Amino acid sequence: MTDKQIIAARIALELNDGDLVNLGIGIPTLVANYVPADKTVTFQAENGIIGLGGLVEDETEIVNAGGMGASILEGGSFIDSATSFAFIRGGHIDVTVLGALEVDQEGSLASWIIPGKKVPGMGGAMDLVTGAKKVIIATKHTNRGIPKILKKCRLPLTAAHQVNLIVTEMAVMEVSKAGLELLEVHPNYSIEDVIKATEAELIINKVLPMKGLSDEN
Amino acid sequence: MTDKQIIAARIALELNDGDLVNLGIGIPTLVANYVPADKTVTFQAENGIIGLGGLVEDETEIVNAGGMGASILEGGSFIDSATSFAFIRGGHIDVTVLGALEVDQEGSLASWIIPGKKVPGMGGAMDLVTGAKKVIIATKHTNRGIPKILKKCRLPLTAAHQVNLIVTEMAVMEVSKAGLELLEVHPNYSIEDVIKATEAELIINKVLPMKGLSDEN
Amino acid sequence: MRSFINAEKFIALLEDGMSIMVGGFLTNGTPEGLIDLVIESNVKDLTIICNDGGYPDKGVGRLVVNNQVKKVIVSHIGTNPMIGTLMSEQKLEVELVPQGTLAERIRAYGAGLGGILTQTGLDTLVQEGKQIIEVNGKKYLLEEALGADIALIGGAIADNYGNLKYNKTMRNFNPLMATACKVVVCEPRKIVDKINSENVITPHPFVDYILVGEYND
Amino acid sequence: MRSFINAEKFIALLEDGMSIMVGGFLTNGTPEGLIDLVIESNVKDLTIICNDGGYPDKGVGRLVVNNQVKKVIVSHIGTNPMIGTLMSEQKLEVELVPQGTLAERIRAYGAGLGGILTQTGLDTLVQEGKQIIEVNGKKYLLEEALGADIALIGGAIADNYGNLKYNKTMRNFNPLMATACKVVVCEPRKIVDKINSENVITPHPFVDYILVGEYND
Repeated sequence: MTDKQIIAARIALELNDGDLVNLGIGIPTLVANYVPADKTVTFQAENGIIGLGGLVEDETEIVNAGGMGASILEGGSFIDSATSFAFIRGGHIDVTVLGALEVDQEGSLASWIIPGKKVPGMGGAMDLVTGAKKVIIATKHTNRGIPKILKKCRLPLTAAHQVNLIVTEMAVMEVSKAGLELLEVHPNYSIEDVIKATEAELIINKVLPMKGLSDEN
Repeated sequence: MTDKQIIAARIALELNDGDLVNLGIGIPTLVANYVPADKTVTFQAENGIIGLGGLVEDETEIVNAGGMGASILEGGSFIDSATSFAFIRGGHIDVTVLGALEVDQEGSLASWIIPGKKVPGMGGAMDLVTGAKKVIIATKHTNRGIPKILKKCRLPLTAAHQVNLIVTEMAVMEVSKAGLELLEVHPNYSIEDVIKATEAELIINKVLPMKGLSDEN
Repeated sequence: MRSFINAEKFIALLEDGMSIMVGGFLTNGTPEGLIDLVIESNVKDLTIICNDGGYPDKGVGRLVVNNQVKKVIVSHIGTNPMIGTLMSEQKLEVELVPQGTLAERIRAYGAGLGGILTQTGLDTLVQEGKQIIEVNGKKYLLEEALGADIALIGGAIADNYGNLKYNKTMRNFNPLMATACKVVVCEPRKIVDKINSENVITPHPFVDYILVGEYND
Repeated sequence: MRSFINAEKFIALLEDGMSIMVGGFLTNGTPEGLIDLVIESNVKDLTIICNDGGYPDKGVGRLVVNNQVKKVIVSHIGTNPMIGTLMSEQKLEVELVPQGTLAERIRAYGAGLGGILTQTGLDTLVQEGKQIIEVNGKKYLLEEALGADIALIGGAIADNYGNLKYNKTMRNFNPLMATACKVVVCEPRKIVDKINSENVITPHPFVDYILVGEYND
């Protein structure tokens, strides 16, 4: 499994039968490939789909939130942007999975701007992080060795104190009131490796081997 | 013509081709009978109809805002209450016609409560008076001799300073910044009769005979 | 995700002291079968949120007559004299809300908003106890979002996925309430195989339970 | 009330310095024929309100490239590098708005609200210069209603009455913008005889003009 597949497969285990889920662009999109067959998960695309299906080349009438040709599943519906964000902001999305530039031990996320360098804009990310019931960050553990999991985000925030779980190719970490707890570590790495690659202080109690690695795809 | 017919026929002259109009219960409802054939006016019912048609006995699936069986015209649509009041509050209704308990020379209206006596509630009246582009009050000039057109409303208000025109069986009066101007008087009455039946101070410049009386129905 | 339930399971959802939103406008679109079951359950001290007070023998009015209601939040009570009587005897609390404000407050809750700014109700009794907020020199009332424990949805055509559309004017408050409650139960008028994805009004993730059995017509 | 117009009449509606809302999400549902005509008109100093900045050769991005735009109000500019460049050269003003907030601000204007209270953007750059309002102990940003001079609506199926529904994901911001502008112009994908009253998304009174001619497919 590639690093991206490891992250996506692990996050898929967090989805429950019946959940309504919004996946961000990039690694988060891959999570859809790992939903177990015995669970029915409905995907939402913030441009206005309940029941997003897979990508469809050359499709121009149905697109996903990345503007790519997509499909809608049986039982799905098309909605306007206000209704779409009513789902997102009204707490009707059970899980959102998003990428990060930085994420910190307080559960704050930075993902939409590098001042003076790159300003793509926040799109729907601020709404998703603020409104979804559970926010999971899917990210490489470091940016070429530079920690992305920090004590406190240095880039402008997407939202403060909203992240619940961080999943990287190295580890699974949960944000609680006490701080950031290291829950699982990938067998390729030691706990020490993770600590070294992480700027945030990690609470270490019982650490398990990372789940979901057997479900190759 | 009865008093009610006089009022309704006169108000119908205020409607323009293409207008979206909401009529309240009572005398206002009669206005629909007097729309000239050369004008297309669309009626809205706040329970969720654009393109309200006439009453239909024993109809239970389509009702008007008074709960009575009604119909929808070709090209009409059914909408939810939020969209219905987006029309009303967002300035998309050209004219609303409503009844009054009291109305005053400042354009304030009282129509929803007589404290200690009768509290039907405001329904959609506060929204209509506040949101419609033009607010016309259809009312008998007095309540059995007791003036309803006052210097200042004594009952709790439906809205302050929103009424544009008052039409009674005796007269047509316009609310302007200067005050309440007497525009037209029904031929059965003198200007003196109107002044006597009105508590409000009337501005009297050029007073015309009431229009619309020839269009019997 | 929706599941189909029977009368017994619905009654098991009910508790004393609950807040219940009930769809319908002067009972058009009110789920009378669910009202029957609330009466059968005989739960007490309910807070009922509905467009209006219904009639003594129809809609939410029946719950008032059956002495199950502590408080009503409605825009109009004129069709149910019992409510006025109980209110003046101080046996029933009545919160009267302008209809458009009621619709927006419910929608706001479902959309995750804390409240909305409206001019409806300014300088009237409705203003009492509320924050007045100035935006660009104009004054607005801050009206708070309104949610409830359970929504009873009527007037709907459901499909096998739990999507809803609504029959004619029965739409009214139903789709708004379906977004604003912890538990959403629909008594459909009929169940079809599939609603076209472009015509769904309430997408299935908003709906928890669909009542099946003798109550559908 | 809607009327059918041609390219020439549309161009006559345009003026330098106008604010223009343009529907579509990454150009899916954007009326490219109307954009062509805005380019043809060569009006300048426009304020463009759209979900995103489109692409250099598609959607509102073309207006930026053609140097007609003074300011954009969008949630995302990542797909149009030209916007970032002009922004850093201070030749283009860019207001980045969270997507859900953008949708609600536009809807609020159309519904006559002064603004809405949201937690999206709290403790981020989005908060700067905005009122923070406390409701029941929780903090919210006050986001003001957003309207414009003219709305360009795409992705629609129109009927002969001027009612609109939308094709698949092309709905997105289109129905919201159709409520929030002084003048609303639609470039439909096709025109049908009549849309079923229960399936209309934008009732005809919201629509002023429908473009006919070579631009429909």
